[in-house]
This record gives sequence, structure tokens and C-alpha cells, in this order.
Amino acid sequence: MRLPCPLCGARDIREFSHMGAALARPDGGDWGPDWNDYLHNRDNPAGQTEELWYHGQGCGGWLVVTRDTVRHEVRGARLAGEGAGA
Amino acid sequence: MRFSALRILKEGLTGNRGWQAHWADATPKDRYEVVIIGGGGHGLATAYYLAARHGITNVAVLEKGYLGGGNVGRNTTIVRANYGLPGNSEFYSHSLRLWEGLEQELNYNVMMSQRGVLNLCHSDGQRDAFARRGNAMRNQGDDAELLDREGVRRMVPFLDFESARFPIHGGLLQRRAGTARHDAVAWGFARGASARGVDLIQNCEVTGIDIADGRVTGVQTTRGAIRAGKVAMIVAGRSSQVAAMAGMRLPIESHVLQAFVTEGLKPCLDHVVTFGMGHFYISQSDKGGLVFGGDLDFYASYAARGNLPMAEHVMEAGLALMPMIGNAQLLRSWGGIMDMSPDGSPIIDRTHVEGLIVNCGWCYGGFKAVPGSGDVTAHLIATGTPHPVAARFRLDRFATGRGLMDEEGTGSQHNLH
Amino acid sequence: MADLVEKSPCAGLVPVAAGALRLSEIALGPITSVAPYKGQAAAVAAMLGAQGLGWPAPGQVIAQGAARVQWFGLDLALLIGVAPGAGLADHAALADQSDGWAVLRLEGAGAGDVLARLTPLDLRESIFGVGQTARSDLGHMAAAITRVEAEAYEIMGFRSMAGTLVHEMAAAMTRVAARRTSPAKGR
Amino acid sequence: MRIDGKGRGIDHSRVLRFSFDGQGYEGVAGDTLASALLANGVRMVARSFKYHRPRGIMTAGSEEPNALVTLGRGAAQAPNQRATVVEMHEGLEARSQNRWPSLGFDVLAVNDLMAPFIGAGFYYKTFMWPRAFWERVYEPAIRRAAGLGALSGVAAEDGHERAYAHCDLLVIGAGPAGLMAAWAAAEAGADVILAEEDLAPGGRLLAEAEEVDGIEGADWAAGLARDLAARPNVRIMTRTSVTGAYDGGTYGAFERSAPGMAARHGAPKGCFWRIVARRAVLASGALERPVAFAANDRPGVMMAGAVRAYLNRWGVAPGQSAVVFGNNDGAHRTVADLQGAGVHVAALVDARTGVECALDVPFYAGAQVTGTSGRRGLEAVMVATAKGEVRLAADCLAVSGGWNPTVHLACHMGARPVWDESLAAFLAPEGAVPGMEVAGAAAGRFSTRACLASGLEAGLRAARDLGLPVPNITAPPAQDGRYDILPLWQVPGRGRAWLDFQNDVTVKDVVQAAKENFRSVEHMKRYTTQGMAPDQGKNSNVAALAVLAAASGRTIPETGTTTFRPPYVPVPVAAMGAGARGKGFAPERLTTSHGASVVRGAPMIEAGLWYRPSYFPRAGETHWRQSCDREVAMVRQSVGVCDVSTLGKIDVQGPDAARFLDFVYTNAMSKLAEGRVRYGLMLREDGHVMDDGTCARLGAAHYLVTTTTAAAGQVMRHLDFAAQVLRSDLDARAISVTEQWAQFAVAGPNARDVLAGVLDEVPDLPFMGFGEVRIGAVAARLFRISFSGELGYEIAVPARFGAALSDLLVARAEAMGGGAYGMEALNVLRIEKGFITHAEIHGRVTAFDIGMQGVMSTKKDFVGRAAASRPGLMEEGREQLVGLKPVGEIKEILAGAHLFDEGAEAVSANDRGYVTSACYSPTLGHVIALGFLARGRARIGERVRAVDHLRGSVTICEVCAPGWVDPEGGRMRG
Repeated sequence: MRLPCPLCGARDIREFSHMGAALARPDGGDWGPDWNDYLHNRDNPAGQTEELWYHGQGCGGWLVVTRDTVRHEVRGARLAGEGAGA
Repeated sequence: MRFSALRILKEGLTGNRGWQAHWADATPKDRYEVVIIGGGGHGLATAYYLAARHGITNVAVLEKGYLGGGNVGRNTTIVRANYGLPGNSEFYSHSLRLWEGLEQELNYNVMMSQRGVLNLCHSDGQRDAFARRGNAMRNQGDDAELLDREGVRRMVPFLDFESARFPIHGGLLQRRAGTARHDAVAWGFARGASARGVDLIQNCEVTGIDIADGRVTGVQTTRGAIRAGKVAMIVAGRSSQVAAMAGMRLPIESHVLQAFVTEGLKPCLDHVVTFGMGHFYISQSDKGGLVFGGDLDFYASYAARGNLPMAEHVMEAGLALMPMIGNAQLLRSWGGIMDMSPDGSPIIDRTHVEGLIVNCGWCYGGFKAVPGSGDVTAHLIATGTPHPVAARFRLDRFATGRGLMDEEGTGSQHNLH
Repeated sequence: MADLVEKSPCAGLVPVAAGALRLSEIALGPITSVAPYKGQAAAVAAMLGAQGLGWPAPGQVIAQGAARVQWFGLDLALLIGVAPGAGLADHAALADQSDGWAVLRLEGAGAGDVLARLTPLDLRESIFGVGQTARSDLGHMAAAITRVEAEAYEIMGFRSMAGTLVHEMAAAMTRVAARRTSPAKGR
Repeated sequence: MRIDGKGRGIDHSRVLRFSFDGQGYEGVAGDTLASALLANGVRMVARSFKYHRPRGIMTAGSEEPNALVTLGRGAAQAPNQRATVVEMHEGLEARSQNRWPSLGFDVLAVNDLMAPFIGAGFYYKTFMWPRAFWERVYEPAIRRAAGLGALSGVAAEDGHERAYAHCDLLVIGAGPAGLMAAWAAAEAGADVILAEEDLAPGGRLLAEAEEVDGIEGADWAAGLARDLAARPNVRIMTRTSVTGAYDGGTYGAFERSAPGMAARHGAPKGCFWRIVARRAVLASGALERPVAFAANDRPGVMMAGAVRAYLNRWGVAPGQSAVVFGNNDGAHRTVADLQGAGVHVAALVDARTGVECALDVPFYAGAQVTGTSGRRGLEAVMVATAKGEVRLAADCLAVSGGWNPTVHLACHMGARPVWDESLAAFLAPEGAVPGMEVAGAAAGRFSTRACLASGLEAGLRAARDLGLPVPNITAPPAQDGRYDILPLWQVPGRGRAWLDFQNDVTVKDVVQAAKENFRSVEHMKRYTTQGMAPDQGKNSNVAALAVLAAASGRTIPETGTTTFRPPYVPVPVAAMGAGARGKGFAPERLTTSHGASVVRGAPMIEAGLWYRPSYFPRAGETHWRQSCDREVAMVRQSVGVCDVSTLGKIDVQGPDAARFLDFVYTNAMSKLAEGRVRYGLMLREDGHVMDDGTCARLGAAHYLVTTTTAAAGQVMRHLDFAAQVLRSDLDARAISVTEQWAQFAVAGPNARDVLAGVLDEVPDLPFMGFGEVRIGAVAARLFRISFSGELGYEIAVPARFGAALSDLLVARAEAMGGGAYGMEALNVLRIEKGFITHAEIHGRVTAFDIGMQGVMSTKKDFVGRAAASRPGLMEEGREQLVGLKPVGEIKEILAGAHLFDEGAEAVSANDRGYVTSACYSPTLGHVIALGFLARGRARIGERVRAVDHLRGSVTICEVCAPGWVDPEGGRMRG
């Protein structure tokens, strides 16, 4: 599988590591259902999903990758944060 | 029909004309006491123990494809009880005891081979962690031995003891552990369940779960509606989709785990050996193929196939550990879909829907759990209360933080276990 | 009063030769990582511009004599061969990396084939021409690879891994050299 | 028998000597082992897997089911090599397999007589009594009988390599279709890789007697291949089998080195390629299939296409008198080639009715071969004709049951092939592999003309898809003809008819499986093992499922197929894992003091990828404990030096650096004064401890974070995640400087004096203070921190000066009665102080468990704060960090022992905790340990039992507060 890094171009997945579904962290607050959903519960779709990948052996960017979990088709990737320099 | 050497002799002499179906293909009735979604190892075992231990035979097992077509037919066949944490410890111990004697219980040779599982350690720190685990196994009443480097060498002299990047310090050995013929386990339980009156229904996909006033009333399937008093979801690999039919969102992420087999070879490896530094495990099947595997591919997947980076890593680990296998030729690779849970341990529990039971999250420990999982799930279905050895497999442990079973200590990232 | 003698990362490991292939260590002089702060990219580019350099696009190397700016990752570049200009630190996080990297030069016919044994990068001229740089795998290591000539590359690897880096490059060089002297040609 | 003047693929003049089972023979250049054996009249070359029946060469390709041999010895011993692809070379040594004592006389041939009792799945029904006999008796016997070739048991040669290749178009197979596709795309300017399994391009053209473009087909192929090879944008990879299709246009391929090259010094034995292609054309051809009739497995029974290949390419007649049996025109072509080579053809048996035969040969239309006879090879063929059964003497039976397009690679990504009634074969569905198109015989276009045309179309389409100008190329004239086939899977009759030759699966087995309700094709496969042998069913799958379909009253499409899985052909493990042997498995990370440590005789131990000194033995010290105790005493009483460069160092800068660190640490680094250092704890988001270390504030907006050696990578990744994803609102930049700095701990009462002789000036740093210092011309960093509990500093210099500084510090320390200390002493020193490492923070502990809830700020949000507040993570009953010391008879405590209340039986139900770290403390004169104990903090002073079943150790321990030496910390503050 290859991922289209917005900075480096298409690269072999051996340069990346997968973290899981791209979810928004509950801002602060005490433990509750929102935190449990963020940390544990998943839609885990058989189909298109948005997930976090780290290009650790490349540009060091965290990416949000749109990918199909059944066909493994990668529909796109974007930087997860704006990137401090922007 | 009872299987025996005598029967084989008789059939052989009469042209093998008398053999009968190992299980009957049933057509769905409109109502069952218990409907089990999923005709994999765990589902079939649950059906068998419901019938055999609790006398509940008005049971249907609904399988989307063919019986045993899930991970029970797609794994590296390793059976062990070498866990370190409360919950896993007592459960896998229970499961291993059920494995011992499964042939006699089922009158089916599942080829449970107690050839020993040897986990290698490569540092003092790993040795201490293994010692802790081994002592937990002994506390549980299971067998465990800590081998030093020479002890390992005596047992498996062909490992790389000279030039290894991560020298072998020793190992944790469980002699009662080993391997079993994976397909036969599914077939044996299917045959036992079928013989006791359980309906095994293949090519029957569940498309909906009927719930009324917070209670499960049945399921919708591609072969019509089936009403049921109790429904058990035992569908590792598709748990999230089936649970969603009951409005549930599970703490599960699906990942692919590859496995590999070489061409047949004369006996060269008599045990199961695992190599921690390489996330590698290997054994030799009775047919002669070296069967081995490694870590997840790490990305979420429902495709039962992997990619090259992990496949190559597994070959690297195999060569590094056991240089003699270099001239063995990889014959086939495949992938199975793992229910990865946030702590790497399973879930067997009631749900917010009365009468609906969930069995999931086996990560890649599912095969060795088959008899144990079937037994305790049957107990939960039949009695409504968790079996003592599975009381910790709670769905709410992640919300409460109580009784987490993170054997790897890698935390709540599903693909790190 | 102590006087410390310095030691280069690949001392005693190089040069290595195989057939027409050569592997040697090069000293780049000062290496400073430059990571612009929020909204400071333009200012940083301007200051580097004043040194005849600039801010590199992904995969780009901007050279000016012995000095150069080499793209090194997300919002990150290496300023090589010169000390950062005064005031650059007000606009970007600077860190001295002069000692952190083992820097090798691989040259000779088949240099690309050597790297093709170690990195998944697409090294075809049309994709990765002279002046291009990339971060990627090299064997089991992280590396920065820059194409400095048609058949010459600069490879940066962790200083602590210099031994493995040279060993793996040398092994690949041997294979390629042996293949190229055969009818079943190279590649 | 070799035929004079025939064999376009060989050089009669270049004789090569080889041996098979010790017997010497002669082959010629261009031979395979199979063609050479046939040329020498060797017919029996193997024994079958289960019944140990005599077997001969059946095919001329990598799909060969029977002729598997073992090559070489010792490190070079390679089992299960297909004689049909093994290239002949001088001195080749091959041995037959799976027979004892010899190929001619094989004791286990008795299994053949046992056949009625050991049919499909018999082992599931027996070997169950008595229980203990499985491991002791049955299984060992089964294992010895099973298996094919053998490994030598010694480390295999480490001669393979791996490589990557990238292209616009990958063409798989260099037959007529593949050559045309490659030509078209190359002409359009695409980067093309043409991968061919065989040693030369041409495909079937090498085996057939037919013309392309008015010249011999093989010559046309060679000519075009030469033209393509000369182009800069084409790479022809011969001897290269594409083994798998993976995601994203990635393909695996295994390249066998030519015998000549493999022998050269430094050259690879083979290469495993990862080929990345934007487009692919699968032109893998088709495989001829056998027909299941009684005793169809005798040596001498061959595929008709293979017979033609041996005649035309290798000039070998597989027999003196042949019978040809088929259900398509290939049978007729085979007769023509046999007769053209002067081989007597006893009969042409065509299963089709109403077909003509233009050849001068006894011809039986609408007839079938019903059986064969012969001892170790074919002697006669039984044929059922319209006029009854005839018996024909023959030593060769050429069979063609039709052709199966080689769609494997197109189905590696889960697609199921679709049945084509007119071809009586499976084809790949459209778009089965993104970017891949199937062409030629692989797409069911069987005639040479159709292959050329479909290859050309595929190449042109690929060019168009790649956005390249489409060239004007036309296919050369070639032989055409429609594929007229009568489906024929099995010939009814008595006796065993083989489907899977390799696993000895017969029609009867499949029929029995269906009867026993293994009607799903997957069940049948798994129950009978059909298709699970080294050929993975290439020769048997389609026929087997046709038999299953008939036996279960379904059509072939209804019955379905099993899954195609990589690799297409077996790949040596040594190739796919090339380079990983020994030290090649992972990089080695060395500190700048590594060389000096080795010179001092320190055993170097792995710490992640790093190597660190275990201890520094001195004259007279014979046991590591002596060295360790001495080094500990050294630090406590004088001074020690330790390389701590392996700790992760992360430079954090920016206007929001302080706020950023407040977010990733549990405690408030924003409150840290400039020039000061603070201990810091990081949690994972799930509330458990990730790592600990120090954090120094170098400037208002500049921090230096230190991690443990083990977690350095994880923490860097985590900081990138926090900065880019969680708090991209903050303006802070983190970068690793681990490699930049060499850092040394100088610890002990004399630490300051050691520094005095090294630094130009030793600043008067307070405990947990930081300062910039100079060593001559070198700018260095000095931290006053201590992991030993003594007066301690860590001094960091740019790595180029590390070796020199290390030598200097150690020399100074030795002059004061101190010296270098290693990991063993470091560990003892920290345990004496109750300091934790990853032995304690092993991933399941919380700050609460290690008594650090105090360093969890309540005033701010930080990673892990919410999850750490889960009720289950702060319950008093949790296992908490404690110290332990022996107070009974037994004075040892072993890490890994479990803790129990005194008097409680050592069983799970009573388990109260465990020991994480233990050591002998030379300072205290007894063993001490750290561990986790349920309600531990409340149990200080109580006694517990530490029980280690594994090593038979039971110790009465007193529970103490962790930390024994100078608990008030006066010495390190000193």
C-alpha cells in the first residue's frame, strides 16, 4: 500500500505508522462518555474511513488519510494540523 | 456415526460407501430459544456446550458463509495458557484444560498436539517479565518453566546462538501448550452440536437484530426472519457491523494479521517457538509445512490479505531466529481479520439489550480460546450470569478503568496489542 | 585546561569501493535545523534569501556556493555550510545538528541501483533528479537522501548508526558491482 | 532420448555433467534438469506425498506437481526444487525426495496398498485412543511419513538480496502478448518493466513449431526482445516470477540468478523485488490441465504442451511410442510434432465426436483413455472407443484437458474468477486489481494471433491511461484458429483417478468429501487437502471443483472457487528476508564511548537498538557482581562516570513552548525557572504513565526534554502528535537532538573535582540547575542532576568530542579512585534510591500507583488527565509501588516473584503483587527490591511472602518505602 503524503508524494506504507480513527479530542473536562468514545469506542467501518497516520520515516507529518478498509483504496491525505509554519 | 479405527477398517473393506455427513445442513425454523450469530469456532463451540452442558438444543447457528470460514480456519493453530494478568490467566487456563481431551469429548481428532510453546527472551528485563508471567501461570495451576540460554539450546539447537543481533538469554516454556488442526476444531464442534439437535445454517447472513422494549426478540436474515429468546453475537472480524444492528458502538478496531506456510518439509521443528524481538512465532504442521506469523499489518482492514512490509519483516525475523529455514520456500500467505480491543483482551458480556450477548475482541488470541469461549459463553447464555473464569471480560471496563487486561502494556491504541 | 580532539562519525569505516562504485564520508560544516514559528515562514525565507538562499519547497535543495538550505521535513529545513544569520532565531526554532548526522557520498555507475536495494524511494531521473532531496527508509534506518549528480548521492543517517549505515551500503555496492560485470546487467 | 538436430533452446555441443541420486549423466547447455533427465531416459524421478507412488515429469514449467528434487548439501541444501525450472549447469547434483531407502525401493510404498483405509480425512476419525498416544506414537509417525524434501538443519547460505523498482508499466510475462504490450508502451515512451519467469522471452513460442511475421516464432520473440532491451526506458527481467499483487500498484517478484552469475563472488543467489507500477498488464499465459482417468499418475503420462516443449525447445523425445489424448485441437498439433520428430504415435484419442484428423495416425474420435498400466512407468494405455476398449502399448501418454488461463495475480486482491462456458475455464473479472489489465492466453485469447492482438491493445490502452501519445503499431501476422474444446474432467470407471497429484487426492476423495457434507469448495479443499500442495492446485483446482460440482449436483459457477493467495510460485524465505541474518536484523546504535568501553573489557548489552556497557571488570574480578559492587561503592564514596547519551533529548522552542510542555507533562513546566531542571512525568492519553525524565529550561522560550532510552522514539512521535494534531494552536517546535549531544553522568562526592580538571570553570550550580560551560574551545552544557542519589552532574558536548571527553572524564575519575560504571551499577544505584525505570513503568501503571499523584497538576489540562481520573485507576486497592527487603532465613528476592500475605497459599486468588526490580545493595549489605503491592503504601512495615515457583524461591520480606540510601536526599543536594 502507498500513501499520498501531501509533502513527500506517494510513499510505501513502510515509512508510516497507523494510529487509528481520526477523532477530535474532547477539550479538557473530566472523564465521561465523550472521553470513552474518543479513547475506546469506534465506528470501525467496513468501507471508507478517516484515520491518522504518522510519516515518521519521512517528513514527520501527521496525516489524516481517507481510505477504504475493505478495498484498501486510498482516496487522499491531508496534514492533520495546519503546521506551525503556515 | 461413531468414529474409530474399527469404523475406518470396516468402511475400507466395503468401499467407503457408508460414510455420513459430519453435520446436517438445517433450514431455518421461524423460532429458536437461542440464536447464535456466527458459525466460526467460538459460535460452534458455544452451540455445542449449550447442548452438551446445559441441555439447550433449540439453538440455531447462523453463518453468512461456510462453517469455520473465519479465523478458526485462518490462523497459526497455537494453543497456550501463558498469560500474566488476572482475567486472562484463569480463562486461558480453563480453555487449555478443555483442549486436553477434546478429541474424546467430540469423538473427533482435532490433533491437539501438546508439543510445548517456548517464548524466547533477549534481555534481563524480558527475563524478569517472563518470570513474573510464568509465576502467574504457576499460581493459576498451569505449567511453566524458565529456561536459561543453555536450556533453550538443548531444546532448539538450530537457533542462532552465535551471531544474533538480540542474543537469546533464555525462555519461558509451557509444555502443555502446542498446536491443533484448526479446521477440525470447527468441524468437530459442528458435528457435536448437530448430533445434539442444534441447527447449523450456512449461507445465512444476519441483516438486522429485532429489539422490542429493550429486549431482543429475534433477527432478520437473508433467509427470512427468525425469532429468538436470546441472541449471541459471536462474529469476530465483523463485530462492529453486527453490534451496530443493535445500536451498539464497540471498543473494537478491525485489523489484518498475516500468516504464512512453507512447502512440506521432513520434521525439523518439534515445538512452537516465539521470538519476542521480532514478533515472530513458528511451528511445523503435521503435513510438514512451517507455519509462522508475526505482528499486525497495523492499519485498520477488513480485507483478509496483507501487504509486503509485514510479510518481509516476518521472513526477516524467521531468518534471524532460525537461519536454517532460509532454504525453505514460502508457499502461501493469508490474512485474518482481528477484533482488536483497547487492552488486547476479549469481551464476553451482556449488553444494554436484554437477552443480547456479545462475544468479541479476541485480538489474535482467538483460536486457543475456542473451547473456553464456547463454554463460558454458553454458561452466560444459559444461566444469565458470567462464568467465574470470564467474569472480568466486561464491556464497561474501559469506561471504569477497572480490571483492564493490557498484557503488552501498550495502552488504549487498538493496533498496539 | 582540556583540549578535546574531534572524531568524525564514519572515521575508520570509509572509504569503501566496489567496481566503479565509491563510498566516502563528507564534512558539511555547520548544520542547523530551522523550524519557522507560526506566520514566520516569509520572514525566514527573506532572511535566508539575504544569504543568497531561501526557503525550500518539499524535496528541494537551495544552494549557494558551499552554503545550502535542504528541505528536511514538515516546516523544517537544514541550513548547511554556514552559521544562521543574526536574528534568524527570532523567527524560527534553531538547533545545532552539526554532530548528529553521518554524511556519506555514494558515486559511480550503478549508484542508483545500490540505493534501490535499500530505499523504497522512486529514484528515476524524472521523479528524483539532481538537486532533489528526500527523507525515507534506508534499510531499517531513517535517512535523508540527496541526488547531487546523475550518479552521485549524499546520504545522511544517524551518527550512532554510522557503522550499520556503511555496512549496508557496502553490501549493496558489492552485489551491484558483481551484477554489473555480468550479462544479466545491474539493476 | 535426445533427437539429433532438434531443440532450438539448447547447444548440443556444450555438454554439462550432472548427477541424480548419485548416478552421473550428461546434459547440454540450455537444458533444464527435467529435459536432461528425459534425454537420459530417466522416467521415475519422485515419489508421491501420501501413497509414495512412482512419479515422473509431467509439465515443463513452474507448475510441475511431481518432479520435485533436492539440490545441494549443507548450507546450500535446497529441497522441493522443480526439475522443470532448474537450469542445467556443470556439476549439478540433484536427489529425489520423500522415499526411503531409495527411489526405486520405497518402504512406504505400502501406503498405496492401504489406500482404502487412508482416504480423505481418515485421520480425523482415529488416533484418539489412548489419549497419550497422539504425541508419543501417532503424530511422530505421521510427521515422519509426511513432508517432502528436508532442510539440512544448518544455517542456510545468506546470499540473497532485496531491491525496489519503479515503472509506469509492469508487463508480467514475455510471451507474444507480453512482448506486444511492452513494445507498444515502450514505443509510447513509458518506463516499462517486462518480467519473465523463464530464462528467455518468448513464452509458448519457445515450445511450439509455428511462425510469427513469417519467421520462426521463437526468433521473432528474440528479435523483439533484443530491440526492447536496447531501449533506455525498458527493463527486461528474465528468471523473474511476479509472485504477488499488493495494494497501491505494488508487486512482489522473485528473480533467480543464472547459475553462471550465482557462482560469481559477491553476486546474489536471487533477489526479491518490490516493483511499484502505475499500470500492469498480466500476460501470464495459461496452464494446460490434466484429465482424471484411472492411474493417470504414472511416469510417462505428461501434458501434451509439455511434450511439444521437450520436442521443440529441448530436442527431447519423452518416449519411443506415444499415445495422445485430448479434448481440443492441441492433441492433433502434438501428434504432428511427435511425428515430425520421428516419434512413433500409437494413437490419437480425441474425446470430441465429429472431428476430423488430417494426420496419418490411428485416430479415435469420441473416445477416452480409461486407464494405464506399467510398473515404474507407463507401459500401456487403455482406450474406450466406439468399438469397445483397446489396449495400446506406449511409454508416453500426452494429455490435454484444455487450458486454464493463469489468473492468479489478478485475483490476489480478493476478486473471484468468473466462469466462461465457451472456454470451459475461469477468467479474471474486470478491474480485479486496480490498474491491471489481463491480456493474451491469461485472458482466454488462446491463438498466437489473438495473443499478439490483445497484448497490443493492452499496451496501447496502458499508454493512453498514462497520458502518453499512442503509437501506431500493428501486430505481425501469426497463426490463428478457434479454441474448440469439449469439457472433460473425469473419465468414469474403476480405479483411482488423480486430481491433485502432489497431495494424492483422487476423484473418490472429492466424492466422499461431498458425501460427508464438505460441499463448500473451501470445506472440500481443507478436508481432502486438494490444492494445498506445492503447486497450490495449479494442476487440479478446476477439475476438482468440477468433480465436486457434479457430486453435489451444482454447476461449476455455483460451486465457486477457493482463494488465490501469494506467492504465485514458492519463494525462498532467505530471499524475502534477505539481509536480516545476525546483526542485519536491526541497526546497531553506538555511543561515542563504545570503543573505549570495549577496550576496557566491558560486556556490551543491548538497550533497545543501543549497546551499553554492563560493567567494567578490573584485574582480579572474576564475577560481574564484584565489578558491580565496586562500581557502586566507587560512586557512593568517590566518583563514577557513565555514558548517558542514549537518553532521548528533545529540543523544544517557541513562544508557547512552556504552555506546550504544560500540556504534555503532568506537572507545570511553565513554572520552571530559567536555568533550572525539573523531573517530569508524561502520561499516555489513557491515563497510564508513558515515560519520565528531566526537563531543563535553557531560556525563556527554550526547553530541553530528556526521555528514557527505551521511550525516546515514542515520546518524539507523541510530541509531534501533540504539536501537530492536539495543540496546533500553540506555537512550539520540537526536534530531536539525541544524536547531536554526547552526554556523561559524573556522580559521587568527588564529582565536582573531576569537572574542575575538565571545565574551564565549574559554575556553582544548585541541585537541579543548568549552565552553559566551556571545555577549551568547545561549548558544553552542564546539568546538576542525579540518578544515583549522589552529588551528580551530567555534561553534554557535541558528539564529535564525545570520545575525547569520555576518556578525559574517566581518566580524571580513576585518578581519584573512581572510574567508569556500567548498567549493572547504574541499576543498583537507582534501586537503592527507589528511582523507577521501565521495569516499574511498564505500561500498566498510573501516577497514582507509583505515588506520584502529587505531580499531577489539578490546575491545567494535560495529556492523560481525564482518563487518569477514571475510578478504577485511583482505587486504594490497586497495586502500589513499594520497597522490599528480606527479613527471614532466605535473603534473596527475585524480580518476577509474586507477593502474598504471610501464610496465604501462593495461588492466583491470593496474589497481591509482584517484584519488578531486585539487586544486592553493597551499600546496605543486603538484597533490596522494588515491586507493586495491593494497598502497598498502607502496608509499610508489614511482612509479605515473595514466591517464585519457577526458581523455587520463597522469601519473607518487609514492605518498605522505596528508597533506602539517603532518603532525605541531602547528598545529591549537597
